Amino acid sequence: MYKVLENRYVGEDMYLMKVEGKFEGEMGQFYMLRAWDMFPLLSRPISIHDIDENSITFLYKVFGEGTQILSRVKENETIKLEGPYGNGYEKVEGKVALVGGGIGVAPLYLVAKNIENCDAYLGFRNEAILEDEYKALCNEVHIATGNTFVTDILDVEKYDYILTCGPTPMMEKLVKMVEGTNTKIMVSLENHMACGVGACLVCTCKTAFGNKKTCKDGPVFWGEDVIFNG
Amino acid sequence: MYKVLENRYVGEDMYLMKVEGKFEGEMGQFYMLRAWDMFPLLSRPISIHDIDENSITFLYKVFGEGTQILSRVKENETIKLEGPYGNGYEKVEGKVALVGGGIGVAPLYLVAKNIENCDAYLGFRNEAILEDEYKALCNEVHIATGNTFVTDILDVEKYDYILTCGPTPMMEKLVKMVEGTNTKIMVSLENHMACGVGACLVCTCKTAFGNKKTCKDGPVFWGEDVIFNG
Amino acid sequence: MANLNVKFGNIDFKNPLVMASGTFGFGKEYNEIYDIQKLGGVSSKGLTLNARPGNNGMRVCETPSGMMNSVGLENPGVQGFIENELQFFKDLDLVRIANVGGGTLDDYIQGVKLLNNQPIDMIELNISCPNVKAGGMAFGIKNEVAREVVREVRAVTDLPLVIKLSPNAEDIIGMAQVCEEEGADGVSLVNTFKAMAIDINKRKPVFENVYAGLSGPAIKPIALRMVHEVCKNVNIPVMGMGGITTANDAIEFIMAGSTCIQVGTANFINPKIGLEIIDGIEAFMIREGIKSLDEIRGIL
Amino acid sequence: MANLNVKFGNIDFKNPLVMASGTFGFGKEYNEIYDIQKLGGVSSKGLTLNARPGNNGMRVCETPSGMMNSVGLENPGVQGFIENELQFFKDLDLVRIANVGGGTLDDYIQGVKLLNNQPIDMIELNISCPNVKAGGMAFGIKNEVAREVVREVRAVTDLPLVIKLSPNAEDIIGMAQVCEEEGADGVSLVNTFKAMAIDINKRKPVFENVYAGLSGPAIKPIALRMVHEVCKNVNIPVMGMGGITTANDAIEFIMAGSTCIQVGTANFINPKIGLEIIDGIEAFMIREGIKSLDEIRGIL
Ligand SMILES: Cc1cc2nc3c(=O)[nH]c(=O)nc-3n(C[C@H](O)[C@H](O)[C@H](O)COP(=O)(O)OP(=O)(O)OC[C@H]3O[C@@H](n4cnc5c(N)ncnc54)[C@H](O)[C@@H]3O)c2cc1C
Ligand SMILES: Cc1cc2nc3c(=O)[nH]c(=O)nc-3n(C[C@H](O)[C@H](O)[C@H](O)COP(=O)(O)OP(=O)(O)OC[C@H]3O[C@@H](n4cnc5c(N)ncnc54)[C@H](O)[C@@H]3O)c2cc1C
Ligand SMILES: Cc1cc2nc3c(=O)[nH]c(=O)nc-3n(C[C@H](O)[C@H](O)[C@H](O)COP(=O)(O)O)c2cc1C
Ligand SMILES: Cc1cc2nc3c(=O)[nH]c(=O)nc-3n(C[C@H](O)[C@H](O)[C@H](O)COP(=O)(O)O)c2cc1C
Ligand code: FES
Ligand code: FES
Repeated sequence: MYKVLENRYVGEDMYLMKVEGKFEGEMGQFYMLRAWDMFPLLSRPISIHDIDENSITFLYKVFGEGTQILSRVKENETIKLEGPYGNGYEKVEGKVALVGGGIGVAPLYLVAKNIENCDAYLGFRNEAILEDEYKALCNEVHIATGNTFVTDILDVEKYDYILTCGPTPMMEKLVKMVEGTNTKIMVSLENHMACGVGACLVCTCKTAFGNKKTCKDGPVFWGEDVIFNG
Repeated sequence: MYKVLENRYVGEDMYLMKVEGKFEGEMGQFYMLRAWDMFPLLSRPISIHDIDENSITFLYKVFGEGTQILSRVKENETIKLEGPYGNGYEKVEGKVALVGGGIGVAPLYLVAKNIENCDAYLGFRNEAILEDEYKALCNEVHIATGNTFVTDILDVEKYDYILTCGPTPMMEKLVKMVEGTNTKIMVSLENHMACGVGACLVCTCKTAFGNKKTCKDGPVFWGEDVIFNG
Repeated sequence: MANLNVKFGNIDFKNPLVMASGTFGFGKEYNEIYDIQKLGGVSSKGLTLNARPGNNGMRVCETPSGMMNSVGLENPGVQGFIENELQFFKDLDLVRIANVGGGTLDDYIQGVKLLNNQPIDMIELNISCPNVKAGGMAFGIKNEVAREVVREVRAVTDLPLVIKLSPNAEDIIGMAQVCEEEGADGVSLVNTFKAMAIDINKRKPVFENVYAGLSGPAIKPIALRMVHEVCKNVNIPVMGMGGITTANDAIEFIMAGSTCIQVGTANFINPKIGLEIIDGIEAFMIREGIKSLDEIRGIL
Repeated sequence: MANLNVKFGNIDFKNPLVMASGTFGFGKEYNEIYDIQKLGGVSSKGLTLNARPGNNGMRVCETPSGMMNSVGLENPGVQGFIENELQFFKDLDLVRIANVGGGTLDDYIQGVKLLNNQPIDMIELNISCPNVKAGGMAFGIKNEVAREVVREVRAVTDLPLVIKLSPNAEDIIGMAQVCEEEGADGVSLVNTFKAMAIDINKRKPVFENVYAGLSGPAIKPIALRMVHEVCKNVNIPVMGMGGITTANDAIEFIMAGSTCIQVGTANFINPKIGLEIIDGIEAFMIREGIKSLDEIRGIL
C-alpha cells in the first residue's frame, strides 16, 4: 500500500498520479496497479511515466472500470503497486525521435529524461497535454491533433532511432515507414495481462523469434521483430 | 444516489451517517444501503436512526465488508438507499421502556422521538454512546456496560410496553421476562436479507402465525408471536 | 424507436425481459416500487402442489459476485396461489408465467392440472427439484428422468410449457433436446448451480441442507455458454438467464440465441434494474440501428 | 507452533499449498518475487508431448470476480521442459509436480513416459484437454473415456499420479471413482469451467475458440461443493481448488476433505498471495488450537 501524493486531471481523459515511495524502474517498464481490494479481479498494467528519489508517477487514461476507480483515488489515500515489470526501451545513442500517440505518450517522458537530445512527436485527439513538460526535456516537440497524425509530421529518415508507444495501427505504420531505411524502431506493445510477470501466458505476442510474453520479454520490442496481426 | 452530509465515528465501532434528502420512514423501518456499485452483491439493511425534513441518519456498527465500506465514505460522497421498508414499531401509549443492546440502540432513537415519556435502557460492551442524545428525549436513561446487562437493570413490570432491539438472546430473554406479566413487548428481528421487499423469502422467520417475512412483515413483531430458535 | 417485441412460440412479449422465478415473488412487492407492467413477463415464485414452509436455518449467503440461496421452495401451494395470489397476478398486462416445482412426478402432474383453467399464460416447469423417489437427486440431472416428467406434464396441459433446466444436468444439450422431443414449447436456463459454503469457525456448512444454489453475476459466463450450446442444438425458443445484471449482459444472451431473458438476483442489487435493462437494450438497438431483436438473435 | 505438514499418499508436503498449473509457469518468475520454496508444491504449466504455440486472438477476459482464459496450452513440450525448465525446477525444495495434457491418448502416454526418469515428484494428469479423436470433446467429460486414459497412463508410470478433473464432467463423483479404480494416487479438482463471453459491439465471441475457461473467486462455491462430493466418495487423497483466494477459502476446502489445496488465479490479485494464505492457515490453527490439519480435514 502506497500513499498517493497527487492525482490530477491533465486533459484528454488523462490523469497524472504521483505515488510516494522509493521505486525502481527503467524507461518502458510498467507496474501492475490496483486501487481496490478484490473487485475487479485483475490489476492494471500502467507504464512508468516518471520516477524520482521519493516517488513514482503514472499517466493514465480513463478507459473502463479499473482506470475509473484509479481516477477517483484522492490525495493521501493508498493504492497497491507491484513491479517494476517488463523489458523497457534500450538506451540508444544517436538521433532519436520519441513518437507517442494518445496515452502512448505516458512512458516517453521517462525516456526523454534518459535520452539526451531527442525530439518528440506527440499525437492527441483534441488538445496536447503536458506539452511544456516534454519541451523541457526534448530538443523539439511536435504536436499533432485532430485530423493530423504524428505519422504525417515525422520524417523517419532524419533519425537513427524511433522509440514509440501508442495505438497499434500507429506503431505498425511507423514500422512500415522505417522499412528499407537505416532507422531502427522500438515499439511498446499493449496486451491484456493477468500475472504481469511472465507466468500465465495470456499476453503472448508473435515475433520473428516465436511467441514472446508481452509482460516479460516486452512490452518493448524491436519493431522489425514484431508480427502485427499475429 | 444521495449525498452524505456526515459520517463520523461515535465509539464502540459505530458510525453515524447523515444523508441529505427528503426521506420517508417510520420508527423501526429500515433502508437498504450500498456505498458501492456491484461488489459486494447485496445491499445492507440498516434501520432508520433519525429522520428530519432534509436528511436521514443511520447509526451502524462496522461488522464485515459492507459496513466497513460504509465507514470509509467521506462527506459529500454519495451512497445509494432504497426504502423505507418493513413494518416498524407501533405507536403505543402508556409506560414505555426502550431496551437496546449494542447496535440495537440504533432504531430506538427515532422511537424515543415519537413516543413521549419513555425510559431507555441501553446496553453496551464498553462505553455508552450517544447517551446525551437519548437523555434529551427520554425521561430516564439507564446504561449497562461490561458485565452488567440491560436485562439485569430493568424491572419489566413497571412498564406497559417494552420496545426492544438488540442481540437475539437479549430479546429472547426479555420476552421470557414479560411472560405472565401484563407487559407487552415488541422485538425487532435481524435476518440476512436479499431483496428487502418481501419477494425472495430468504429472510423468513417463524411465528405463531406461521412463516413471516422479516423484511416485510417485520422486522418488528410482538414478542409473544415470535418463535425463537425457529 | 426500436421495437422490443419478441414472440416466444405463440406468445407475444412486449419486451424480452422476464423476472426469474423466486426472485420476484408474485410481482406484488415490486409493483409498489414501479409499474411492473413495463416488463415482458414475470415467472412466479416456484409453486408446488402442496404449500411448503421451506428450509430451516440460514437461507442466504453472499459469495464473490454471487449469492447462494436455500429457500427450499417455500410457497403457498398451487391452491393457495390460485386463492390468494392470482387475484393480483391475473390482471397484469404482461406474460404471466406460473413456475411449478414438484417432489414426485405426481406432484408435478397434479399441480399443473390445477393451473390448467387459470388465467395464466405459460407454465415454467422447474425440474431442478429433488426427486423424492430417486433418493433426492433432482429430476433435471439425467435426461431419461427428465423425459418422463416432461412427457407426463405435456400430456395434461395445453398451456405453453417451458422447461427450466438445471446447470447441474449431466448433459444440458441432450436435456434440452429431450424437452423438444417431448413437445415442450421452449426451455429456460439456467437454474442455480449446486454450491457450498462452510463456516470455518463453527466447522459446519452454512446451510442446513449442506448444498445450496448459486446465482448472480459470478455464474454469468457459464450460463451464457450453456445457453449458447442449447440454442445451437434445439429449434424451440429459449429463455436465457444466469447473472444478467446489465443491458450488455442481456444482449449477450440474445446474441447467443435467447428469445427472452430472465433476470433474478440482479433485482437485489437494484429493485428497478429490470427497467434499466430494458432501457439499455433499447438504447443499444437505437445506437446500432437495430429495428428488431430478430436481427441479432443467435448470430453467433 | 502449528504444524502445516500434510501427507498426500506417500508424498510429504511441508504445507498444503500447491500452485495451480498454468498460473505459476515453472516457478521461475515468482521466485524472483519471493522464495517459492516456502510453498508446499508447484504444478507446472501444462505440458504436452509436443510444443504448442497456444491459441490465437484474445486470451484473457475479466468477469465479475473471475476471469476466462484461452491460453490453449501454450507450452514448450515435454522435451522442451526437460531441456530448458527442469534445470531450475528440479532443485526446488518443494513437491515438484509435472502437469501433463494431451490431444490423443498416445500423446498422454508418450508424454508421461518421457517424464518417468526425471527429477519430479508427481504427475498431475489434466484430462480436460480436447480429445482429438472424439471430435474435440474433452477426455474428462465421460467416465469411460477418462477411464481409458487413466488406465493407460497408470500402466506406464510409477510416479505418483494425480488426475485433474474437469468441473464440466457429466458426473464428477463417478469420474473420481473411476480414477480411484484405475489406480490413481489422488485426484485434483477443479479445472476451469467452460464459459463464454460475447463482445456485443463486434457481435463476436471474445475468444476465437468461442468458449474459454472460467476461474477465480466466482467459481469457489461450486468448486467447493464438487470437492466435498468427491471427498465423500473416494478414499484417495484430493487436492481441492477453484477460486481459493484467502486462508478462509483454503480452510473451507480442507474441511471439505482436501489434503492439499491449489491456488491459481489468486496469484494475479497479489503475487505473494501464497505466503499470505499459508500464514493465514497457520494463524487459524494457532487460534483454534489445531495441531495438525488432520484434525479438521473432511470433518463435514
Ligand atoms: C505494458 C502496458 C503499459 C500500459 N501503460 C499505460 C499507461 O501508462 N497509461 C494508460 O492509461 N494505460 C496504459 N496501458 C493500458 C491500460 O493497462 C489499460 O487502459 C487498462 O488496463 C484498462 O483498464 P480498465 O479497467 O479501465 O478497462 P476495462 O476495459 O474495464 O478492463 C478490462 C480488462 O481488460 C484489460 N485491458 C483493457 N484495455 C487494455 C489495454 N489497452 N491494455 C492492456 N489491458 C487492457 C484490463 O487490464 C482489464 O483486465 C498499458 C498497458 C500495457 C499492457
Ligand atoms: C432490519 C434490519 C435492521 C438493521 N439495522 C441496523 C442498524 O441500524 N445498524 C447496524 O449497524 N446494523 C443493522 N443491521 C445489521 C446490519 O444489516 C448488518 O450488520 C450488516 O448487514 C453486516 O454487513 P457487513 O457487510 O458488514 O457484514 P458481512 O458479514 O460481511 O455481511 C455478509 C452478508 O451477511 C449479511 N449480514 C451479516 N450480518 C447481518 C445481520 N446482523 N443482519 C442482517 N444481515 C446480516 C449482510 O447483509 C451481507 O449480505 C440491521 C439488520 C436488519 C435485518
Ligand atoms: C432466492 C432465489 C429463489 C429462487 N427460487 C426459484 C424457484 O422457486 N423456482 C425456480 O425455478 N428458480 C428459482 N430460483 C432460480 C432463479 O429463477 C434463476 O434461475 C437463477 O437465480 C439464475 O438467475 P440469476 O443469476 O439472474 O438470479 C431462485 C433464485 C433465487 C436467487
Ligand atoms: C491462465 C490459466 C492457465 C491455466 N492453464 C492450465 C494448464 O495448463 N493445465 C491445467 O491443468 N490447468 C490449467 N489452468 C487451471 C488452473 O490450474 C485451475 O485448475 C483453475 O484455474 C481453477 O483454480 P483457480 O480458480 O484458483 O484459478 C489454468 C488456469 C488459468 C487461469
Ligand atoms: S500476463 Fe501473465 S505471462 Fe504475461
Ligand atoms: S429479504 Fe427477500 S423476502 Fe425478505
